[in-house]
Amino acid sequence: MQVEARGAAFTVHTDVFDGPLDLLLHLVKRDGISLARLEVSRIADAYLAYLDKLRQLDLAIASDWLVMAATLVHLKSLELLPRPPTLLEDEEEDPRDALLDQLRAYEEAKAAATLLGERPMVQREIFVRQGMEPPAAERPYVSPLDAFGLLDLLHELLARKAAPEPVVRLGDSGPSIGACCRRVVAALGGRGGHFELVGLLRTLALPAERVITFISVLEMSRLQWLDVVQEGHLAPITVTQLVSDEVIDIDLVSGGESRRREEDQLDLPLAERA
Amino acid sequence: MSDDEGVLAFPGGPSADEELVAGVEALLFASGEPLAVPAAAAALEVANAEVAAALAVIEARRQGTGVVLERVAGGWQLRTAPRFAGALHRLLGTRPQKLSRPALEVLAIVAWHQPVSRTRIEAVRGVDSGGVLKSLLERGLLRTAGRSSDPGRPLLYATTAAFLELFGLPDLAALPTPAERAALVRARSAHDAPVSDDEEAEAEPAAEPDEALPPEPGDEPAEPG
Amino acid sequence: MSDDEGVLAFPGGPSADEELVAGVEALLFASGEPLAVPAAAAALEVANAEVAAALAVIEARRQGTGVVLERVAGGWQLRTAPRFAGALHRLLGTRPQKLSRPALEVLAIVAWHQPVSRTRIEAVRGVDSGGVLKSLLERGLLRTAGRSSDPGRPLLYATTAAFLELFGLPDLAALPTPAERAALVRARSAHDAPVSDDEEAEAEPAAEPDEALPPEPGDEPAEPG
Repeated sequence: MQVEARGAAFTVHTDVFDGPLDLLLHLVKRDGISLARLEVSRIADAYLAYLDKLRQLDLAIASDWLVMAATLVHLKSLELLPRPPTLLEDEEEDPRDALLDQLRAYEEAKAAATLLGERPMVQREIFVRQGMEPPAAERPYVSPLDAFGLLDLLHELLARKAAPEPVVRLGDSGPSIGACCRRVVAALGGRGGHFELVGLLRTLALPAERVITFISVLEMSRLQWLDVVQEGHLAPITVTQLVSDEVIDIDLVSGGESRRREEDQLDLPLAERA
Repeated sequence: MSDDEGVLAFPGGPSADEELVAGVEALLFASGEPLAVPAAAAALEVANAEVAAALAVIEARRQGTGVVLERVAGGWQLRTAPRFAGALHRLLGTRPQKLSRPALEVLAIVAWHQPVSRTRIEAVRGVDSGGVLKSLLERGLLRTAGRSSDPGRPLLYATTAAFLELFGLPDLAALPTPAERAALVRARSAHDAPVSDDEEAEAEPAAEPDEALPPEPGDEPAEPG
Repeated sequence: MSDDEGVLAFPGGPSADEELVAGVEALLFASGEPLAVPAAAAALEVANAEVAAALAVIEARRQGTGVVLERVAGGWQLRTAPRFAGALHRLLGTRPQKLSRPALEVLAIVAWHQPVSRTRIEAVRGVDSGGVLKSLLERGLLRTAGRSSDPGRPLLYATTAAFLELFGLPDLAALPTPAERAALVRARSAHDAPVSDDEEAEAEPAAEPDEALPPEPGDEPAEPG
């Protein structure tokens, strides 16, 4: 969390904050704002200033953050407005308490997460053995999935089945690489956009489309336009767009399809990479 | 390698090697495959000869214990002593076995569509499911549940109490619904109120029907057939 | 080592215990996952108490070596000592597996409040946690644990044995209590602002066991006695 040290370099660090509460906690600590005395005005100002910076940088601000902003502004207005003392002291609960409770609960959860994360972890500090292969026998069953996982599996099966029946048209040259690339780029929706590969492929009816789309992804990742990550065996495969749409030149992949490009231009992105 | 501790106490003494012995032991233990001396030396950042010396120490110490060090093709490997084969067999033979993916698929279909015919199961899976069905029936995770009125009056299948137990479910109603799954999957960061108002945020996971999946939690758990 | 003959010659003598120690060691080694005392006792055809005694011997001998015996997830498991993590990653060509901070937060909330609904988790975190929850379910670190009686009967979540194993916890009771946790947090942020925002992210996991441990010749077959 070096945001304060970086001044304007918020771009780099925005995702450091997991949510509005995380940011609030950070601001409270950074500015030495007393939570106990509930200096809501200061908290609200710091929070709004931060959102402003995000806005200047054209970053999309999720609604969670705006809701928190509204809450803070509301609390601040309560603080600034003179109120009949009786109302506040006696019957009504101080609306700031809710925020305070929330912040404390979150702080505690964060601390608990820290404690957990500091424990030596298997595959990080600790290694254990793979068990020996047991004899094949009538061993009791255990499920690698819980009920939810089972439902996921069903969903997967039904989705697979739900893919429209392939229609084969004679004389159709089949899906083109260019079209498939464009579809991939559209699905990504700009630099930083991402999707899950298998999920995308499942939406395609024709096996040929799936194959060519898959090849398109491979090709575009070779050109370093995309990043393809799979965290583990059989884990979801995440495809992320590394460059802006302008950099992506689909003709480069689809080659002669539109015949605007010369062969030697294929080397361009490779040279850039070097 | 960190000779530090040993060196402090007995410079150059035998305990200096102990840390290396411990390191080689850790490598032997965690690596499933035979450990080659150069690989171990590289990992521990010591010379081959030092690893070889540590291996000799471990080999001597482990003789006669339950886990012995053996030279095999490609390196060194810890192995259980043959005389414990019987005990190992008993231990591992009672160890639970993971359900295979085909078995899980069939269970998933039956759980949410029961009672259901083999034809329907196979229509969803796209492959013959007779063998899987048979073994799930034998193992008591599925049971027959009457016959359909369809032509041919095919047998219908349903889940059993053993199925519920396996998945830690008190009853069929505890199965998550497709709507709940959809709510969980929809991982957008915006839609739930960030304010901690339990009641209001508990908005019943949007009742958007996910596929045409009528969950039929009506059935009672029932005995293994 | 010639304990083998020893066992034959003096049944019930001290070397008989060594043979049991060797047997338990073989089971621990072959098992991989945490070994429960009753399962080991059944496999070795001895009483639970005998296995427990052998485990105590192994635990003591293995202290400070490269492979230590620990109580994990209701059983006993051999695990490499954290100080060899670097060498092991080099050998196996792996990189340290980490959990993201959101994942740790969700795990922590579930661990201390289980069984708990998604709404409660999100109320504490202030952000949608569906995606994190789903990936933790997929990794087998969390499981569904029935339904709440609240309106809408939301699903509840709890931690799994894999969670305990991942963090080397003997059981859930080993998690620090809220009071202990608060004390730890206070101690850590003594010189911090009132609301403590700990810079945990980069803090190298305090995995170092006390260096003071003299490396012991842990697993010598050992003299009788």
